[in-house]
Order: sequence, then structure tokens, then C-alpha cells
Amino acid sequence: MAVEKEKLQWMYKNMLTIRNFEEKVAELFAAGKCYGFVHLYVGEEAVATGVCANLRKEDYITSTHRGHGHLISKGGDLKLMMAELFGRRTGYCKGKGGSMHIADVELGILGANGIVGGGFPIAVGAGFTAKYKGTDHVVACFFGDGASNQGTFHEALNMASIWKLPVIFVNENNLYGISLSQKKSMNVPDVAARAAAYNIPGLVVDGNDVLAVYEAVQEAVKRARSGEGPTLIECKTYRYRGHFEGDPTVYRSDEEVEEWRKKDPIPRFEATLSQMGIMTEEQMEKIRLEVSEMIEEAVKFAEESPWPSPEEVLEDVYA
Amino acid sequence: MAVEKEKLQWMYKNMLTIRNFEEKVAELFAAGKCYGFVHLYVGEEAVATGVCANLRKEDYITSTHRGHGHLISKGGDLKLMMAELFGRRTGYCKGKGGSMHIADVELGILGANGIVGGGFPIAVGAGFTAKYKGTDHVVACFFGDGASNQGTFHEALNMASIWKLPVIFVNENNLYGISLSQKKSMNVPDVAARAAAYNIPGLVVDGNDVLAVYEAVQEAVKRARSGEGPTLIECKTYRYRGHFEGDPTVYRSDEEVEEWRKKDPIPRFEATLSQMGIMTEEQMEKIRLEVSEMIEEAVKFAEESPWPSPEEVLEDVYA
Amino acid sequence: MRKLTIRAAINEALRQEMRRDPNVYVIGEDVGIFGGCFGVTAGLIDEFGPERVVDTPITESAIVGNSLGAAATGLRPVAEIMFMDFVGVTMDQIFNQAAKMRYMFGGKAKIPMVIRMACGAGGSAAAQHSQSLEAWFMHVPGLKVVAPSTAYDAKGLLISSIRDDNPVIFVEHKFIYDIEGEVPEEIYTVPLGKADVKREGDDVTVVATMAMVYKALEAAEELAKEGISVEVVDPRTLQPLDNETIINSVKKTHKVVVVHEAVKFAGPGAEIAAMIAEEAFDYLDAPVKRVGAPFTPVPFSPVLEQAYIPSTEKIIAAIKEVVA
Amino acid sequence: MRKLTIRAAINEALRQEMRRDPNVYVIGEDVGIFGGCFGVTAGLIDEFGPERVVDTPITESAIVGNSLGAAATGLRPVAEIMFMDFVGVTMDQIFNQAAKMRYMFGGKAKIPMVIRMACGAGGSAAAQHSQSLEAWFMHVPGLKVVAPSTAYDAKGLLISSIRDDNPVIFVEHKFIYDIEGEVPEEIYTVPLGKADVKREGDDVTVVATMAMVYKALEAAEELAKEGISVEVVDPRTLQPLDNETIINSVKKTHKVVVVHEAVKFAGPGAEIAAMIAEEAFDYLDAPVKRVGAPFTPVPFSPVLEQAYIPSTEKIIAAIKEVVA
Ligand SMILES: Cc1ncc(C[n+]2csc(CCOP(=O)(O)OP(=O)(O)O)c2C)c(N)n1
Ligand SMILES: Cc1ncc(C[n+]2csc(CCOP(=O)(O)OP(=O)(O)O)c2C)c(N)n1
Ligand SMILES: [Mg+2]
Ligand SMILES: [Mg+2]
Repeated sequence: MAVEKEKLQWMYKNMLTIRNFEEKVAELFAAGKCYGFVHLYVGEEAVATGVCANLRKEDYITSTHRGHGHLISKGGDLKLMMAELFGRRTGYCKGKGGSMHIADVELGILGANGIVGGGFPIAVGAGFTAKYKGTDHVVACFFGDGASNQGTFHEALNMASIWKLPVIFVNENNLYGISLSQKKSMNVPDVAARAAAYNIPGLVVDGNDVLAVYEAVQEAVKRARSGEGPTLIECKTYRYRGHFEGDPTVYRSDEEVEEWRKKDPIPRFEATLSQMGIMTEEQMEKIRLEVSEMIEEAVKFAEESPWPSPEEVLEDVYA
Repeated sequence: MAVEKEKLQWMYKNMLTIRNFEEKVAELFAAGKCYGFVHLYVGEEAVATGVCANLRKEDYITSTHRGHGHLISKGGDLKLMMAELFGRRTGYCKGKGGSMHIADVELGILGANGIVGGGFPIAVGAGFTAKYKGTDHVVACFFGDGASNQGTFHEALNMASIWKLPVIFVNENNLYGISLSQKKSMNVPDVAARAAAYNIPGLVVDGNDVLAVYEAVQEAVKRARSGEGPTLIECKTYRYRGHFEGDPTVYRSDEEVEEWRKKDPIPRFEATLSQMGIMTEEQMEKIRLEVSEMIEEAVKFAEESPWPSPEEVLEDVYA
Repeated sequence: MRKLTIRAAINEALRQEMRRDPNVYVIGEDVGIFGGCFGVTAGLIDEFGPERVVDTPITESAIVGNSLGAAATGLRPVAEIMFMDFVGVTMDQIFNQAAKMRYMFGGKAKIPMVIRMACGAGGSAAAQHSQSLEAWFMHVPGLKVVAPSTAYDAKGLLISSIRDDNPVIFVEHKFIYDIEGEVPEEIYTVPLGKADVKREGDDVTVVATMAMVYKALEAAEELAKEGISVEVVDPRTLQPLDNETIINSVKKTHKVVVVHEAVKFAGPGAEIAAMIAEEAFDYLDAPVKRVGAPFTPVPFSPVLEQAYIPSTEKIIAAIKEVVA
Repeated sequence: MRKLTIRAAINEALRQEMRRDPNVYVIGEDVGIFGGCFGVTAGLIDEFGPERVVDTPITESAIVGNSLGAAATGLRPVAEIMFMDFVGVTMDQIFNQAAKMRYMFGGKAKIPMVIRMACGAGGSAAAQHSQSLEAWFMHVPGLKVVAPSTAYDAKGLLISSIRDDNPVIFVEHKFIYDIEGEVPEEIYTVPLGKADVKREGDDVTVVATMAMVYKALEAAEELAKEGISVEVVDPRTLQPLDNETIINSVKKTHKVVVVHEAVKFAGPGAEIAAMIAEEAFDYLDAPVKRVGAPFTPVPFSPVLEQAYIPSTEKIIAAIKEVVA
């Protein structure tokens, strides 16, 4: 597979951006600057990156409670994201949504979601619009291993399949739904095995290998754009941090975390990039600096942004 | 497979009982003696019969809106059933439930259900009790092709599978969910194909062949009783009447109905029984008469039964 | 003027809006060749084809969620949930997703979708096919709740609902589908949030919804003979609720009875009565009476069901209590 | 006496009932080693093992339906739905199945099950993790609805709920879990359907639930300084609702303010206010005031959330309006 250099560089930068954003949010949350429930994407960067590298601005995504990585990858503005986490008026949702509800409909981001499994039917609906209007837009629907047991998974995949809707169901299998191991939440080793129930392709890919994800999704997007219907792609990955900030992670071992640290998608991609001769260590360092500056700017923007005024609570309920 | 003679005779009588009961109900409904929504089981008798021939009194079933056949097969009292359809105080539910809610918890009948897919999790709960208490009771969960698209299907099969609960999921695939052909409601030819998503056995049997159903369920019950978990059995069958009484059935052709009439489970079983030398035509005729007397008695019981008094509306909400 | 049943009036509203706007379409179980479980969508598939009259599997969460996703990306779905009783399987998509999306996104989404559903008892359809659950939706910020009683209102309110940029729960009482009324052939709207005085009167206000409007009118007719003048107010939309029209009526009559078919306890009338007790207390000369179903599931047997559904007699008795 | 937090009191009730009756067990997401999302079931798995402290997949319909099937066949499940906001995905199993089974079966089933769920705003958990939806359940015949405000009540009411042969919705306000109160070590019950006067007073009755009980008591304390004597009534169970205790208080004070955190419109207070306006009208000297959340989803930003949650100041203002 030949991927253009610019795309590879974008992938690298995007993964770094997610990683830095999330680590900064962890720090800010601990310092009491961000609020509510925050579920971080650290360790899973290759998935959203590999998926969204295949998408156009007009395409859609539905995201989850663990949504920052998806949003960044689909082009979400870091400043508006950070300001939202800070609860400021300048945030994506004017401070009304927070981490679990960030959206940018203009960019096709149909929202993070606080309800596990809540995004499946919405994704199918965006796919319905594409078919109804005869566009070639596609939808990427992100969801976890835990979410794949929810009833909406079944209903949505069935509907997308019978109507051949252009939806790519992207499973992020990070082995746990909060404390419950995937081994205990389902009796099949692979979420992808469930594709057969809908007669759609189901693939397993290494979710910590951004190029593997990219390639699998490329094929699925092609299928979707040409009216051949949905695909289910399971990306095996891992979250390094707790389920939410504050989770003591009593349900897993340090060894397991260590094992997965060795498969960290970022150093891995760095090795690939230098092997391929795409980027030198200096070029990477430059990007690292750029990214951390962008994050600092986002934090600065958020910190200097005004709070909403209390009366605003009443606005935006109805159009 | 050697099935005892008594069991074969019971099967025959049971199928006839269902057929006669349903045809009588159709008549009574047209005459305005039964009320509400009535979904008849005519044509599908082999399924409930073949399933329940494997069950003990202590075993459980969950039923559907099309429940009369299940109830009769699990030992339901025809008089109490008919009185319920007539809305009388002597009915199974004292006139509170009607066709869609008949139950007999003592007989393990956990109710017909007016919600498509409503019975799945309840069946799993009865299986949970068996496991929790360490009994070898099993549960048969009846459901239609249409119901297998509902989210509860997925949740329940997954839960039964991971906990190895003794539940036999009996799909009655009669090709339609009201007007929607199964071909349009799912993208797999067989509902049984969905078993793979839960790593449980999934079988297709001829649902108009009572012995085929019996045999398949026998195996599944054995598995369930010995703690090996659930099985999904799809029985291909057909309903001769409309979805509910009053349905003009514009969505299917007369030819299709005719085709299926040729596979009618009752004459087929009669042929088998006489081939096997189990019953002569005279013996069958005797049973036919017995059955029609039972039905007449049930109707008489219902007709002569008192109405509930209006105040009773307030009773039985809380224990 | 030409008369139509409520069923036909709704059908016409759908047809005319679908003709006007190619983004309007109908989706639900058996809405196509079957014409809908209550015949409301009959014939639409012949004119608009299966692309715009979309038969779905029996998966209400997917129906509503699909509609939401479509609405958020530029279409105007009119989804049908056959019986209101079935909303339980799709409640999350309605109240957590559709209702809140705009607010959660900081006002940056428009959700022009209608969810039609049939409520009401009367045909021995029993506990899971007879309920009136509009009170639940009234309690959900972000939704509008419409509940017409006449063919004229049904058509005009449905057209308004389709054109509204918010999710609208459109409740149709299944046992008044056959009632006829005058309905203009042309397209017209009835605004959401405006109550209608269905009969003027001086002695007592009856606020009644859907099928109960007819029973309230019957009661009024009956009581007129005894010299009691009853005003019947039909809110027509329950969210937004037209407090003003209701209060104005109470200011005139000083007495009020609130009537609905839903269970009385914590029902739609609780809000209406509480609102009156809060905002029009000084005009009240008698307790605010409510008439609704008893605190039981809907029973099957016709005898029990008749005892269950609020009757004209019960409305008359309640009115007599307050005017006594 | 020994003090416990509400969290610990609930944990103790579960533990003691599980010791007493082997058919009682706990089921839900992350209730095992994780100890529940709010720590309420912490440690139970160590004593009772995974067979009686059952971790489930993220499938709330299956959790509730499984509990219902188990209850109907002889067990006494206590299911946990982490956040009350998640009930949307399992509403059908609660209101159409569990609540109605007994009635639909003509009284021939017993459904001894408890569904615990955490409600309430206060931690910037936003629109899908902060709601108070108890009004929905009040409207469902067949359910009981319990909503404690103190550790003592929580323990005693949960034990009553577990022993009750009907489905009970047990609502726990997540932002009072840490509040301590005196709790006897032994097993005791607080009866369902009995309100509790949390503070006696003469001038005005405040009916308040869950977290709002504390704000009402704060308001009462504040107003005592100005010579206004406030009685605070905590219904404790919303279904059955103890009309008698509420009415008796109103008969004494002639004025009433109803306070809850849920959205005011069509909220739990609508029923309470309407009931008072209907049954105690002649004792009322002022409009029945309600204080509840505004008609919006729960916002995220702390600034907005604080404006959203009914405050002590708002309660004080409402009381002053009615005593004026
Ligand atoms: C309907 C619903 N049930 C439960 C929860 C609580 N919850 C939030 S995230 C989560 C785990 C989700 O697991 P998974 O889908 O694997 O995603 P991950 O968190 O691992 O990314 C749970 C149980 C919820 N938000 N919504
Ligand atoms: C949740 C829900 N949705 C829709 C319905 C209306 N309904 C009743 S029976 C039925 C068709 C069921 O089809 P299937 O499961 O194949 O069973 P069959 O009627 O063919 O035996 C439908 C849509 C319902 N009762 N419940
Ligand atoms: Mg996971
Ligand atoms: Mg079928």
C-alpha cells in the first residue's frame, strides 16, 4: 500500500496531538480545571487516526464517551474542545455539553455520547441521509467492546445491512467495559465475529498499528461509497489510563498494562516512519514541539475564556 | 430416534387441540365473542408441540403475542384460556390480560407478551434462577423472525451464553413480521446464523415436522440441563391466517399460502403416524372427536362464566 | 366544507408535506403496503415509493435513532411508533438523544423530526397496547408534545410539527381516528402552543385532551340542560402548554376540572392542575378537580376497560362537585 | 448512635438482607470488584462471591428483564442501573413487563425486585448523567418509588423494598451519598408509604425530596431567624405517596411550597401540588408554589449547573412569596 507522505505525516501529527491533548487534560483534571467525567483515549490513538485519515470533511462520525481522539481526528478545533472541557462559553457547546457531548455538526461530528450504544442508530441515520440524497458520504461509527453487547448494536447493524447504508462500524476493543473484561462480557473472542449475523464483512485489525487500521478502513470506505453497504472493523487496542480519570483500575494487572505499553502505537509508528524514510528524528521532534505548542495555546485559550453567564442555562433548548 | 408411543399420541392430540382451538377462536372473534387483538397459531402447531414435548412441568416457557399454541403445549387449561379470551372472571387472568397476556406461573408459563422481543430477557431470568438454585430446570423462549431483530434478542442471547444459562431460544420463522418479509427485515437467510455471534449452537429445522423439532430440542434440552448453556433453534414454518384476525394479508400471494398448505404439519404427522403403525385412521378420528369436545366444553365454560365486576379493575395491581 | 376523519386528515397532511418538501418522508413498521397498523399511511407508498415510505424491521430504537441521525444531517423524517406503549424500547433515543442533542451541542444542531404514536384504550387491547403516556414526554425539555382531538387540528398541527425544527411527539388517540370533521383541502397550519376553546361557558372550565374532549362536550351538553354552563378548553399541545388560555378561562369561571384518559396520578393533568393552583389561585372558588384513569394498568375485559376509561358520567360528577 | 453515610447505610442494608435471605442478590454493571460506580456495593463480592454479586455486560434491558424473570421464579434480585439517566434503554422491561406482570396475570405472580438507580446533578456530569426522572415512575401503576434523603431512611427503606413483593424503583441521589446520619446496626425497616416530618413548623409547609430536603432545612433555619416557622415534610416514598401527612401539615400551616430537583414542568411536584389543590383546597391561604429545575436539559459547566439546580435562595424566595 502506498500512502502519500503528507498523509503519513498527518497521521503522525494527529496521534501526537491526541496523546498530548489527553495527557494535558489528565493533568488539568487533577488540578481541578476540567470538570465532570473525563474518559481519555491515551493508547488508542491509532484507531481514530487510521479511520479518519480515510474521511472527507463531508463524511460523518458518531463518537462515544471516550471521544476526544475521534473529534481531533475528524478535524475538531483544539481550542474549542479545551474551552468546552473548561466549561467556558467559547467551547464547542458553549459549556453546555462537556467532554461527553462535544460535537461539530459542520465537520460531520455528530457528537460524543454519554449513553453506551447511543450512537449506533444515529450513525445509521446519517448513512440513511447519504443514501436518500444520493451523495457518496460515509459514516464512521466508533464504539467499544462493551457497547457491542447493547441492543442498539444489533438493531443498527441489521438496519445498515438490509439497506446497504454507507456506515463503517469501528469497534475499539480495549478489552474492558469499565471493570468487566471482554472475556466475561461476551463468549466470542472477536467482536468482528458478529458481522456474520448481518452478512457484512467483519475484520480484526491491530488497533495499535495505524497503517493496518488505515488500510482496512480504506477498503470499507470504498465499499460504502460505492453502495455496497456497511463493514464492521474491530481494532484491538488498550487504554493506558483508567476508565475515567479517578479510576483506581483494580480490575487489571500492572503486567497487562506493561505488556500493552510495549505495543504503544506512537513509538511503533515512529519506527515505521523512520524505516520508511518518511521522517527523521529531527522532523519528528519538530512536530512534537508544534503539537505541544498547539495544546498550550488551546489551554491558554480555554483559561482566558469567559464563563457562560447563568441566564444562558435557559438558551438553546429549542430551535 | 425412538419416541414412545404415548408421546407421539400426545403430540398428535396437542397439535389437533391447537388447531381446533385457534379455528374456534377465529370463529368466535368474527362473531364478536372474543375481544382485542388475537394472533392465531394455525399452521405453526408442530413447533410448540415439538418443543414442549421435551419439557417437564417445572420447566419454563416465555411466549409471544401469538401464544395460544405455546400455552396449550405447556399444559395450559383450555377452559381458563377460552374464558380469558371472553374477558370473564374465570379466565386465567380474571379477564385482566386477554390473549396477549395469558400466563400460568404454576405451570411455568411466564406469559404471552404484547411487546415484540419482550420475553427474551425474562426467559434468561428464569434460566438464571435455575442456575442460581442449582436445579436442572430449563426455559424455552419462543420468538418470531421479526423479533430476532429487536435489541433484546442480542442482549439476552449474549447474557445466556456468557453465563451458560439453560435457555432454548426457539425461533418461529413464519417468514413475516406483520407485513414485512423476513427477506427484507434481515440480510441472512437463517435466523439461526445469528447463534455464531454468541458462540452457541444454531440449528435450522423444518418447523412443520413435529419430530424434527422434537429431536432438535431434545438435544438442546440435554445440553441445557447439564449446564452447557443455551441453543438457538430456528423452525421454518408459516401462519395460514392473517397476522391478527382482521388482517387482509395484502403483502403475500395466494400461491405462497397454497404452497405452505401442502406442508401442513397435521396431515403430515398423520401420514407419519399411520406409516409408523402408531395410530389408525379410526384412532385418529377418535382423538379428533375428543379434541373437538374439549374445545366445545371450553367455549361452553367461557360462555357461561360470569363477567368480572367493574370494581375488580382496581384489584391485583400490587401484591 | 368537506369532512374528513382524523385518520384521513393526518394522511392528507403527510401527503401534502411530502409533495411540498422532498426531504420529508415517512418511516416505521408496516407503513408501506400495509398502510400502517391503523391505516394512517395508506396509499402513500403508491405515490412516493418505498424510498420515502420506509418499512422497517421491528426495531424501534433504530427507527427513532435513524430518524434522529437523518434529521441532524438534513432530512425531515416522520417516524411512526405504532402503539405509544412501545416507546419503552426506544425511550433513550427519544429523551436522551433527540430531545437533548441541540442543547448538549450548544444550540448547534437542528432536529426537525416528528414521532407519531397512537395512544388510548377502548378496544380491549389490554395493558401493553392501550396506554396514554404523554405525561412522560411533557417532562422532557427539548421535546414538543402535540395531542389533537379533531380532524382540523390534526392536519394543521401535524403540518406545523413537520415544519418545526425540533423533535415533536405527535400523539394520536386511536379511538377517535374515525371521527369526522371539516378540513380544508389546502395546506394550513395550526400553531403549536395554542389551546382552543371547544365550547364557551361561564360556570366551570373543563380542560380536556384528545378523546376526552368529546366526553367533556357531551357532559357540557348534558349539564346545559340543568343550567350549568361549561367551557371546554382543549390544550391541543401539551408542550408548550398554553397556560394563558387556560388561566383566562379560569378567571372567568373560577372553577376547573382537568380531564384526561391517562392515569390520573402524576399524569398530564397534574401539571395543568398544579399550574392553575400556582398561577390562578386567587381566581379559584373551588378545589381543582382531576378526572383520569385509576392507578392500574389497562385491563382487557370490556367490562373492566369501560370501568377504567374516564366516562362522561364521571366528568359530570366532578363538574357537579366543583359547582356545588 | 453510630453514624454512617448514606452510601454505607445502603451497603449495610444489602449486606444484612443478603445474609438473612439467600435468595437476595445484587446484579448490575461493575457491582463486583469495582464495587459499583458510586461504591455502594463495595466489598459485597468478598463476602458473597460472584454468584450473588453479579457483574453484567452493558445491557440494561437484559439486567432488568433478567431480574424480572428471576423474581417471577422465586429470587429477590436487587438490580443496579448505574445512572438513572440510563433507564431509557430498559424502560420497556420496567414499565410494560415488571410493573404490569402481576396485573396482566390476574394477580397470579409476585415480582419481588428492587431496581436501584442514582439520580441528581451537581458534578458537571451533564445532560445524560444528572437527571431526576422519578416522575415517570410515579405515573406507572404497579411500581413503587422510593427516594430517601437520610442514611437512616435509606437503610430502612431499602430493607422494606427488598422484602416487598412488588417491583420497587429505589432512587439514590448521588450527591448526598456522603452525608452522614445515625443508623442502628441492627436490621430495621422504614415502611413504604410513610412521609416523615423532618422539621416541625407552623407558618408554611415545605414538601421536599432527596437532596432538596437539606436545602429546605437550610431555608427553614435561615427563615427562623426572621420569625418564619417552616415545617419540612419529606415524602420518602413517592408511590405510594403519603397524602395524609402532607395534608395534615397543610391544614396546620395553610401554605405550601413543593421542592424537588427534577424539572418542574410535569415533575413529581406537579402531582403533589395538584393533590393538595384538590384535597386540601379549603385549607389553603396562598397559591401552591413549586420549586424545581428549569425546563432545560442539565448543563455541564459548573456555572450553568449551579444556576440549574434549585438553590436554598430560591426556596427561601418561594416561601416568602407564599407567607407574604
Ligand atoms: C447505557 C449506559 N450504560 C452504562 C453506562 C456507563 N458506562 C460508561 S462507559 C462504560 C463502559 C463502556 O465500555 P466500552 O464500550 O468497551 O468502551 P470503553 O470505555 O472501553 O472505551 C459504561 C458501562 C453508560 N454510560 N450508558
Ligand atoms: C415493540 C413492539 N413493536 C411492534 C409491535 C407490533 N407487532 C406485534 S406482532 C408484530 C410482528 C411480529 O413478528 P414476528 O416476531 O415475526 O412474529 P409473528 O407475528 O410472525 O409470529 C409486530 C410488529 C409490538 N407488539 N411490539
Ligand atoms: Mg472497552
Ligand atoms: Mg414472523
